[in-house]
Amino acid sequence: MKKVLIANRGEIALRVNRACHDLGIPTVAVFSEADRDSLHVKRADEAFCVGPAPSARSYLNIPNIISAALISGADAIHPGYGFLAENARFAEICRDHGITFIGPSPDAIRAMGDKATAKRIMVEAGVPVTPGTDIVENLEQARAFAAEAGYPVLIKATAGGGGKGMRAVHAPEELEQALNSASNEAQAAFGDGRVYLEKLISNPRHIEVQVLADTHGGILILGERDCSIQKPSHQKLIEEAPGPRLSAAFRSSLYGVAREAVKAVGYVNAGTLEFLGDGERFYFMEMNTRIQVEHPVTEEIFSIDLVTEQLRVARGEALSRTQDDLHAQGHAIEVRVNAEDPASNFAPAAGTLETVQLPGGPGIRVDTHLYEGSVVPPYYDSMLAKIVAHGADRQEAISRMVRALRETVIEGVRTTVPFCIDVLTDPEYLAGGVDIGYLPRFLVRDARVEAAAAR
Amino acid sequence: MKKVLIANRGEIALRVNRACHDLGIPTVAVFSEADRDSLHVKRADEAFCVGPAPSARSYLNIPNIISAALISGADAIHPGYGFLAENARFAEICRDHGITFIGPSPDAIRAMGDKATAKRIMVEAGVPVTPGTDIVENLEQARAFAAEAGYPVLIKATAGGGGKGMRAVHAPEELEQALNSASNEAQAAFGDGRVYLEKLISNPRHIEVQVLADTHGGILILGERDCSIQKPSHQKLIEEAPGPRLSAAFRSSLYGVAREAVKAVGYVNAGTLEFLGDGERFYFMEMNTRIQVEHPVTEEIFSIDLVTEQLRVARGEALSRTQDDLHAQGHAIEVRVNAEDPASNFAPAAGTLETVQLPGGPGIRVDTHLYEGSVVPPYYDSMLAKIVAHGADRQEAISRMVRALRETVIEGVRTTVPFCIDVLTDPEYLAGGVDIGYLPRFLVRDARVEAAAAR
Amino acid sequence: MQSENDEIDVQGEIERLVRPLLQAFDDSDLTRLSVDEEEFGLEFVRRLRPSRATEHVAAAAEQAPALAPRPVDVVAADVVGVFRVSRPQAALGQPVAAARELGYVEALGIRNPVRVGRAGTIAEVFVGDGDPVEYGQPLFGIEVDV
Amino acid sequence: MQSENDEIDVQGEIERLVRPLLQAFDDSDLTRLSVDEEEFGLEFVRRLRPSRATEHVAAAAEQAPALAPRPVDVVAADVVGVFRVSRPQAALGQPVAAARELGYVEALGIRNPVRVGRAGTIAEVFVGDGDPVEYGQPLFGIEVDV
Repeated sequence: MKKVLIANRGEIALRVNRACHDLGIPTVAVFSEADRDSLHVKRADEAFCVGPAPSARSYLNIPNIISAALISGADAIHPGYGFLAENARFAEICRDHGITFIGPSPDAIRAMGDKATAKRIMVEAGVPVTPGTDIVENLEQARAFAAEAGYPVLIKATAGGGGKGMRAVHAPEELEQALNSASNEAQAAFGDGRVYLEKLISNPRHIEVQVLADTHGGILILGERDCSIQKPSHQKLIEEAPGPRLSAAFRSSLYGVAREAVKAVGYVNAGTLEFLGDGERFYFMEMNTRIQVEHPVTEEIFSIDLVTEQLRVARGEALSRTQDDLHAQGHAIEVRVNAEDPASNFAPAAGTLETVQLPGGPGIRVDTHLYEGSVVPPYYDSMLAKIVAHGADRQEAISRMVRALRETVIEGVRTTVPFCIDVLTDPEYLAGGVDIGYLPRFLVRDARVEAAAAR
Repeated sequence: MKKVLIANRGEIALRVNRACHDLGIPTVAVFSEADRDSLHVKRADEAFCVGPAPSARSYLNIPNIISAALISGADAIHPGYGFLAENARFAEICRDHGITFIGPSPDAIRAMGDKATAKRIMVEAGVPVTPGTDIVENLEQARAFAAEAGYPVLIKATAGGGGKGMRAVHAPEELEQALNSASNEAQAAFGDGRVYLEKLISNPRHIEVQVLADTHGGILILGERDCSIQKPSHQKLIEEAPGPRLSAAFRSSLYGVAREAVKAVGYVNAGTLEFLGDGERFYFMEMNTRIQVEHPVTEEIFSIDLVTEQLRVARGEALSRTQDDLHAQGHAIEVRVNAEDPASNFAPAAGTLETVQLPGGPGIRVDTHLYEGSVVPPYYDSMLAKIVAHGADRQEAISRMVRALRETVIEGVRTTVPFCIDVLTDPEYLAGGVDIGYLPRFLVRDARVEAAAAR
Repeated sequence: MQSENDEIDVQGEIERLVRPLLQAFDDSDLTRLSVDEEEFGLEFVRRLRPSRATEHVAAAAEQAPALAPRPVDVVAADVVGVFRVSRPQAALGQPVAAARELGYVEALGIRNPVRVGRAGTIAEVFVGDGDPVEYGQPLFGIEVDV
Repeated sequence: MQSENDEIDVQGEIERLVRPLLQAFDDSDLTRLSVDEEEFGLEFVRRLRPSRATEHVAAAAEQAPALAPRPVDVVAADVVGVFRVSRPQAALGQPVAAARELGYVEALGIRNPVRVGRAGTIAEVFVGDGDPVEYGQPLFGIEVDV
C-alpha cells in the first residue's frame, strides 16, 4: 500500500489521515468546492477537488474519485463512514481498477446491506434474531404471525432504511391498513414493495459489538458499545463502552454469537453487529460493514487503533493482536458535538465558527475538523467534533466528560454541548443502562420543566 | 475540602482545576494583572487578582494569596509546580491559617530542599548516591577524595541550584582554583559558601521515579520517567515512560530503593526522586517535593490521575489504588511546546497567538492554556503546551507524537515544535536510551548540517 | 458553553458602524476585515480564489495592452483526469470559435472534451499536455470577442 | 508549523491603510478592531477595564452636570482582603483632603489604610463595608480639585 485516497470529509477523513501517517503511508484527500479550506484538505499530502458542494456530485462522484486515485497513484481507498462506505458497487469498481478498497468484500457488503439476506445468514449461524416472518405474501400470513408472537408487531420493508416502509401495529384491526401503506411507501421509496413482520421490542437497548477480522482467519471480538442515547430520529448522540449493567452471562453469549456471525459471513476487516438488548436477551438487528462514528470508545478501552488495523488487514497482513492480548481497561464515553439545536428538534445549523476552544487534560480525546474561522457548510452531516472521555470507571469517565464539555467553547453555531451536559448529569443516565426511549422521555421531561419554569 | 485555591498559572493551573472539578470541588484562581484574560482565570469558579505582572509581586505574593483563600472560603491550596510549590515557609503559613497545603509536610520540603540533608537521609536509607564528600573544610580533604574516586569530580554548593557554585574539575592542578571560585560564587548567590565534592558521572541518563504516599502508610511507586532530552541549560524538553533500554534488574532495584527513600523521609503526597543513570548503576540526585511538569507520561501508562490522588491524600483519604492494581500499559512521550527559538539558544519569545490549532485523535492528550488570540506575556515560563502521546509501544508513541506535532499550528511566536520533530525522527533518538549529552550534541550536529547546506 | 444570540438593533448598528467600514473595505485591498464589539461582531471577506490560475490571469491582464479590458472566460475542467491537447493545437493568441474542442480530460478511459464557450482569442493556457487536473481547475482563458 | 515573519514595507502599509482605520476606530465605540491581509495584520484594542467600576464611573459621568469634566482619580486596593470603612465615614459628594483615610483593607489581621491621593470630592463609592476586594480593585472615585 503506497498511497491511500480518503474518500470522505470531516473528522473521519482526518481520523483516516492520522492512521495512514502513523503507519508512514502518504494520503490523498478529495474535497468538494464547499470544503476547499477544510482541515482534511490541509492535513493530507495531496488533495483533489472532485465536484461542487452537493455530495451527489462530489463525495459520491465515483468516476472523479477513482480518477483522482489513478492519477495520484493511490493504490487504496478508505471510504470512512457514510457516503460510499457501504456501496458494494463502489468496492467492485475499486477492485476492477486495481485499487484496494479498505473494507470488507463487495459480497459481504451486499449480503449485509440486504436485511432479509442478512437475517437469513444470521439465523443459519445460530444468531438470535427478532421473531419475525419471511416476506409476507398476504394478510393471512401477517395475521397468523402477529397472533402467535403477540402485538405490538413491526412491519418492515426488505429494502428499507431511514424508517421508510416501517409501521408499528398495536392491535389486529390496524394490521391491514398498515400493511398496505408500508408496502406502498416502500415501493415508492425503493422500487420494492416487499415487507416482512417482526415482533416489536418496546424500548430495547442498542447494544453493538465491534469485530475485526483478517484474511488469515484472525478474528477479534472487541466488546460491546451501548448506543442507547439516541435522538427521536434514532441517530446516536452519546455512546459508551462497556455497556453498563450487563451481566457476565449476557456478554459471554453476545461475544460468542458475534464470533459465529463473523465466521458465517466470511467477514474481513472492521464491522459492527448491532443488537436490540431486551433484559437478558438480545436480537440481531443489522451489521454495519464499515468503521463507525463511535469506534473511539472501543479504541480507548482496548488501547487499539481500529483504523490502522483496517489498513493492515487490507494490506493482507495479520491483525496486530490476538484475542488473548486484549483486556478492556476502564470505561469510555463519546459525545457527538453536533451543530444542532436540541430545543428545535435537533435542527441542523450552518455558519462560520468565531471561537473554537477544545477541551484537554487527562482522559480526554478530541476528534474534530474544526478550527477557529472554519466554516460549517449546510450540505453535509452536522457533526462538528467527537469528544471521548476515558476513565478508570464509568463515574470517572462521566466526570471527565462533563468537565470537558464545560471547557468546550464553540461560537458561531448552536451545538449539542449544553444539552449533553444536562443528559450526563441526569440521575437516570447516571444510574446507567437506559433504553432507547430514554432520550425522547428526557426531552419531554425537560420541556415540561422549562414550561413550568416559564410560568 | 470545600474549595481549593490554585496558586499558579498556565497549564498547571488548568490541570489542577480539572482535577478539582473531576472530584466536584469548586476552585479559586489567582492571577496577575498580565493574566487577566488567561484561560486559568476563565475556567475557575472564582478568581482574584493578587498583584501586578512580576511574579514576585503576584504569584509569589504570599499575603495576598493567603488572604484570597481566606476571604473566598478556600480551605486548601494547590501550589502546582514552580512559584511557591517547594517553599516550606509557605506550607507552614498555610497550616497556620488552617489551610491545607496540597503537598508534603513543611519538614519534608525543607529536608529535601537542602541537598546535604537530603543526601544524608538517602545514604542512611541505603539509597545509592554519587560517591562524594561531606562539606569540605580544606583543600586536603578535597584532594584526598578526588585522588580516591578519580577525576573528573564535581564541586557543588550545599545551598545550590541552577548551576550556581558548581564546577567540574578534570585534573588535580585545577582543584584549588575551582574550589575557591565555587565557594565564592555560592557565598554571593546563597549567602552560604559551603561546598562538597562528588564523582562526576560523564553524560549520565536522567531517570526519575514518581512516588505517591498517603497518611495511612500507602505507598505507590509509579515507575520511572526518562528525562534525558534536556536543553544545554539542563531544562527538560522531551520526557518518556517507561525509560527505554533499562534492564529488569535495574528497574527492580530502582523501585525498591525509591520505596525505602519514601519511608525514610516519611513522605506524604506526590513526589519525584531524580537519579543519574550510568549503565546498570544509578545514583540519587535530588527529590522534588511537588507534582512535576512531566507527570502526564506516568498518568498515561498507569491510567491514574496523579492530581486527584494528591487531593485525596490531602483530604486524609487513602490512595485510590494499591501497588498490585497498577500495571504499566504501553509507552508515553511528552513534548514541551515552548515559545522559544532553538536556533537562538532557546531564547524565549512573547506575543499574541494569531492561530492556535491543536492536535487530536487516538493516543493524543493536550494540556495547555492557549487559545486563539491569547497573549504570551514575557514575565513567566515560556511553556505553551504539553503534548502527550500514548501508544502500545515506543514506536507507536513516537509515530503518534510526530503526527501530532505536524498537526500543531501555532502562529504569533516561534515554538519548539519543528525542532522537536527533528529530534523525534533522529535515528539516535529512535534507537532509545540516549544520555543528557545527546541534545547538545544534536544541536552541534544540526548546526553543522545547516552550515554545510548553506555553503 | 455556547454563546447566546441576543436580539439587538441590527439595522441601527449597520447604519452607524458597518456602512462606513464596508465603504472603506471596498476601497481597500484588504481580503478580510473583522470587527468585534461587546454586543456584536462582523466580518467582511473578499471572495477570492487564490490559485495559480487567478495569478496567471492577473499576470496576463497586466501584460495586456492598455485598452479597455475585454471579458475573459475561463474554461475549466468538469471532471478529474489527465488533460490531453487536441490536434491541431490551439496556440496562445489564436482566435477560436465557440464550441471548438481545445483538448479533452481523459478519465477512466473516457475522453471528456474541453470546449470553448463564447468565441474569442486564447489569452491564457494554464495546462499542459498530460497534466493531471481536478474538478473546476482553470484550463484556458478566452478573451471573448465583443 | 510556524509562520515566518517576512519583512514588508510596514511604513507604507501604515500610511495607506492603517491611519484611516485608526481614525475611524478612534471615532467609533469599538473596543477591538482587527484587520487581516495576506501579508500583514493589525489589531486595535481600546484599553478598558470592563468591570462594575468603570460602568459606575460612566454612569456617574452621564449624571454629572454638563460642565467641563474634572479629572477623576480612582483609589484602588493594593492588597487582597476585606474592605472596612473608617469612621467618620466619608460620604458621596463630600470634599476630602489629600491622604485622608477613607477606610482600610483588612488582610491577615493587618489594617492596610486606603488613602485619598489628590484632594477633591468623592464622586463614586464602588465598595461597601465588609466587601472582599482584589488587587487593583477600584474603591473610590475622587473628582480632583482644580
